[in-house]
Amino acid sequence: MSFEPKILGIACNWCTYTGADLAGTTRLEYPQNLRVVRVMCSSRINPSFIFRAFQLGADGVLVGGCHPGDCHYNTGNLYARRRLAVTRKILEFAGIEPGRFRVEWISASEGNKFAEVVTEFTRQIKNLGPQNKFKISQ
Amino acid sequence: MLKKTAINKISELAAVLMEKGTLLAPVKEAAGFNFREISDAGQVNLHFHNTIISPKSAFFPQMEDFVRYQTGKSILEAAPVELNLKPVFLFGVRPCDVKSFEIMDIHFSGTGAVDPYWKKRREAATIFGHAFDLNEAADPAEFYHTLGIGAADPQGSDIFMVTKDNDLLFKSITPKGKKLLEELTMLTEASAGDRKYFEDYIARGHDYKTRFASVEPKAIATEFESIFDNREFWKNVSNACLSCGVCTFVCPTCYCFDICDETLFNKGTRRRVWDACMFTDFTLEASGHNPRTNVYQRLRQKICHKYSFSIRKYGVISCVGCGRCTRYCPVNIDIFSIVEQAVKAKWYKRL
Amino acid sequence: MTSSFKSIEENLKAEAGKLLESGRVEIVLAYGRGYDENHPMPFVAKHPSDVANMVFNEYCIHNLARYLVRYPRGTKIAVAVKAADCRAVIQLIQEEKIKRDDVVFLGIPVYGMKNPKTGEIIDSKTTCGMYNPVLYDVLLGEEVHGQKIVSPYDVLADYEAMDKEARWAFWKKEFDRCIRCYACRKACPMCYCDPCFIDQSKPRWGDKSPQSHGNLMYHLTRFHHLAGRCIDCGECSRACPVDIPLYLFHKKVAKECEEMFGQAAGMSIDDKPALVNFRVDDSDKILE
Amino acid sequence: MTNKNPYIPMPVKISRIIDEVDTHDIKTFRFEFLNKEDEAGFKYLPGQFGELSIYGKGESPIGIASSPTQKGYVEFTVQRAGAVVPGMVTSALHEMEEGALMGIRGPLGKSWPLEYLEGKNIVIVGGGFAFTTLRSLINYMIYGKNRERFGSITIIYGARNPGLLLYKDELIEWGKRTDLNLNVTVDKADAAWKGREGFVPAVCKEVAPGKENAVAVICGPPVMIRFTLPVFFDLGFSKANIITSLEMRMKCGIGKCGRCNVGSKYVCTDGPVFSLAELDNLTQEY
Repeated sequence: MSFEPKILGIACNWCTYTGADLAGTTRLEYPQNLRVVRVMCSSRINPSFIFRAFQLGADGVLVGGCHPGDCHYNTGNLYARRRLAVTRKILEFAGIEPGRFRVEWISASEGNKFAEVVTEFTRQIKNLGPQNKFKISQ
Repeated sequence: MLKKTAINKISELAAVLMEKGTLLAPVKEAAGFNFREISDAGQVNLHFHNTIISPKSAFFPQMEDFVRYQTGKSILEAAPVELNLKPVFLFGVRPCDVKSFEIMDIHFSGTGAVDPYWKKRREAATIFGHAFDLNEAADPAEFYHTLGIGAADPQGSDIFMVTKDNDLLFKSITPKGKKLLEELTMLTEASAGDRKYFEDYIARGHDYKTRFASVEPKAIATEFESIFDNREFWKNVSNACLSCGVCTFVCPTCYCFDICDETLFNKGTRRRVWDACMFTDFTLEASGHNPRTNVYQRLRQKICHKYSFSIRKYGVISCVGCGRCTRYCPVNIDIFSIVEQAVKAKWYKRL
Repeated sequence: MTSSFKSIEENLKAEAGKLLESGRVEIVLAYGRGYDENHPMPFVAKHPSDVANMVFNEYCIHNLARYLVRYPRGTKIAVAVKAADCRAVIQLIQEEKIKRDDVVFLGIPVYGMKNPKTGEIIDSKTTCGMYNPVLYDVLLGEEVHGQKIVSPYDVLADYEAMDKEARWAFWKKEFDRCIRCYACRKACPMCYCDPCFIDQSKPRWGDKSPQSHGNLMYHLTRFHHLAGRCIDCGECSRACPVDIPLYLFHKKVAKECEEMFGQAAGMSIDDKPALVNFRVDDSDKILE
Repeated sequence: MTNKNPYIPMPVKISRIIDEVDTHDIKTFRFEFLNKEDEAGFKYLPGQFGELSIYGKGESPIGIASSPTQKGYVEFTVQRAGAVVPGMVTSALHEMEEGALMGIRGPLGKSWPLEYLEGKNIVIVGGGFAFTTLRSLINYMIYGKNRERFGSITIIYGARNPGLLLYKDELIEWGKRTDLNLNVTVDKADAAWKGREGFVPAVCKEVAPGKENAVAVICGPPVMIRFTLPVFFDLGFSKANIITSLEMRMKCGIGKCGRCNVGSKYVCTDGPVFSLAELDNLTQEY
C-alpha cells in the first residue's frame, strides 16, 4: 500500500480557510491528506501546536494565513511570519526535515492556489516518507 | 564470611549476578556516574566517588506505574500494574546511601500505610555496600561523618565490599548476603590478612573526617522549631535559591511524589512521579490558595522537613550527608551551612 | 592571564557600600562566600555592613539578572553584571519587567571565568563571548581590550555540519537524559512565566514524568520561548545536573534570529524584542 | 484494607446526583460500591474523607458528606473547582450522569473526635460549602439512640444567600426536631426568605452557646473562621474545645507523598480534623 501521509493544516479564518472553502465549492481536486483546523489568525498559532502535531503523528504541517499586509487584524501575520520562521529553524536544528513544515499566504479568493499548494505539499511529504522522529509510538 | 576477587575480574562477577537476576550498578555517563540496570557486564565501573542520582531510584523510581486504563472505558477494565520482580542486586552503594534506605523504610513501610511498591522492591534486593576510598580526600560537599555515618560502615548492607590494593573483599553482613556469597563460587576465600585488613578498614572509616565537626542531632530539631518563624533568617539563607528541583531529585531521602494520570491516544497510566517541595505549584490547591508562595517558605520546608519534622515524626534526621544537594545546586547553596547557621541562630540577630 | 579579580572585588565592595549608604538602592545583588573558595554564591546586600561579605573570583559565574524579577516592581536594585548578565538586564528592561531607573548596573569587565564543575574557561564556549558589559552605570574594573574575540557561534560548527539524522539522534539522546528538575528554567534570567507552560493542566502540553515526548516538548518549546530573548549566558547548561548542552540549541536559535531579524538580544534598551516586533518588509525568505 | 494496594481505587456506581444550589456548581453524588467486600471495608466516621478517582483526570480529596448510619451508599458533596487552577476531577465529575462508574479510595484521615464529643454540648458552626462533613456529623449524632450520647446540639449554618444553602430538605427536617437548636442564616436574604439574615459570627454572638461542657466544631471559609473564632473566645471556649478541619493539597491520602506536610504532621493522616490547641503547635503554613 502506498504511503498516505497525515497532514495538519492550520488555516486563518479570514483568508486561507475561506480560500479552502472556495476550492471546495469550485470543485477543485486536491489530495485528501490534509485535515484543516481553523484559527482566527495565523498569529494565534502557538508553536507548541506544531511540535504537538508532529508528536501525535502528523507527517507534515501546513500553515495558511493572509498575505502580508492583508491581515484582518492588520499585523497578525507579520508577527506570525517571524514566529513561524523561528519554529522552522528549531525543527530543522532538532533534525526534522524542514520540508515537513510550510507557511503559505493564501487569500480568500485563491481557491486555486490552495488546491495547488495542498497538492504540491502532499507530494513533497509523500517523497519525504513517514515522520517518525517526533512521533510518539502508540 | 569473607571472600575476594581481583578488581579487574569484576565483570565476571557482574555476569554471574546478571544471570541470577537484575543487576543495578554504577555506570559512567556523560555527566558522571549513575546506577543503571546492567545489560553488558563490562559496564560496571567502580571507579566512582558517588553517583549523581542517589540509589533510592532502585526502590523508588522516578516513575512508578500504578494502573493502566483507557479513556472512555469502564474503571472495571483498568488493570493494576503488577510488580513481578526478579531478584535485584544493587551493587556498589556507599555507606551513607545505605543508611538512607533505613530512613526511607521508616516512612514507606515502617509507619502508617505500607507502600507496596517500596516494600516489594526492597524485599527483592540484595545490597552490596561499598566503602569509600579512605586514601582519597573526602569531597568538600560531604558531611556524613557529622551525622554519625562512617565512611566504611557495613550496617544496612547485605554484603559489604572493601577495596584492598587490586582486590575487592566481600563480607556477608546479613543471612541473605551470606547465602548469596556462598553461591558465588567464582569468589575465592580471603586470607587471615585480608580479614584483619577488612576489620581495620571499617574501624578507620570512623576516623575518616568529612568537612564538619560533629553536632548533636537531637538539639537541631529544637533549634529549627525556635527559628521557624524567623522570617529574616530564612529570607537570608534563601536569597540565592532558584527554587528548582535539583536538590530533591538527587537526594537519597526525599520521597515526595505526585500521582499523575498520563494519557496518550486514549491509553493512559496512573503513575507516581517524583515531585519537589521546591516547585511553586507543589502546594497549590484547586481553590487557588497556596500556603507556600515564597522561595524562603519552600526552602524552609525542605530543610525543616529533614532536620526538624522528621526527627519529631520518625525520630531520625532525614539526611545522610551524602552532599549531593550541595554538589549539584546551581547556585552552591549548602544545606549544612544552613544547619550550622540555624544552630547559631540564637545569637543570630539581624535587623 | 586573567582579569584582576581582587581589584574587581575591592571596587564592588566600595561601590556597593556607597550605593547602600546613600540610599540610592535598597538591594545590591552580587556574589558572596559559599561553602568553599570554588563555590561562591549569589548574595544579597541590604545594609552597608553586608558588603564585607562580598567576593568576586573566577567562579562567580551566576547570572544575577535572574533575581531581579523576584523583588516588587519599583525596588531600587544595584546588580553586578558581567557582559552576558548585563544583556539579560537590558532584555528585561525591553520586556518591561523592570525599569531602567530602578536598576544600577555595576558592570564587570572580565574574562577567564571558569565553570567550577569542570574547571574549563567558559568565555565564548557557553557564554556570549563578550568581555565588556554593553551598558553600565559604574564599571568595576578596566575595560578588557586585546583579548581574542571569538564568535559565540563558533562552537556550533560541528553540529551544523551534522546531517539531520545525526542531529536528531544527538538531541534525542540528550533530551532523554533530562530528569525534569527544571533547574534550566529556574536558572534562566528570561524564564519568568508563572505558571510555566509545562505546569499547566489545561491544556497539558507535556506529562510530568521524564519520558522522551514530554522532555522534547518542554525543551523545544522553551527554546522557542527564548528565541530572540536568550542572551547566551549559559546558566541553563551549567545548572543542569546531568549536563545537557542546552546552550548549543539556544546559541543556534540566537544565531538564526540575529541573521533573520538583524538584532541580537539585550544589546540596547531601545530595541524591541525581535518576536514581539516585525517589519513590513521582513522577507518571506525567512520561511523558506 | 491491609492487604490491598492503597493506591488502587475501588469501583463505585453513581446512583444519585443532587443539584444542591442555584448556581449549579455544587452537587451531591451518591455512590454505591460494586463489590460488597469494598462496601464492608469502607468503615468510616463523620469527618473523614475519600479520594474521588477518575482515570484520565486524576484524584480529588473530598470530605464524606453522608453519615455511616446511612447504609448502602456514601455521599460526597463536590464543588466544581477552577477559579484559578482548572479542577480536572471536579469538572469531570460534574459532567457525569447517574449510573456512571468511577473510583473511590478511602476512608482516609481522622474523624471528628466522637468519643471526646460524647456527653458534651455540641455547637456546630458551618459556612457555605464547608458544611459537608458537619452534615455527616449531625446526621450521625441525631440517628436513633445516638442522640442520647450527646448533650444539647446547637447548629449555626450560614450561606451567602438562600439559594446557596446545601441540604435544604434536611434543614427543614432538622428544624422540626425539638432536640436540635437549628439556626440557619444568610448573608443576604431574598423576597422569599423568612429566616435569619446576618453573618455567621454575628449569629454566633446572638445565639451565644454556653461554654460549660461544650465543644464547638467549626468549618467554613477562612474569612468566616477568622471572625467567628473571636466570638467563641469571648464566650469562653478554650482552644482545646474548638475543633476544625484543615484543607491542604493532598495526593496519596495515606501519608506517603509528602504534599500535605505541615510541621511534623501530615494533614491526610494526622488530620484533617484538628483542635485549635493542636493547630497552635503546628507551623503556620496551611
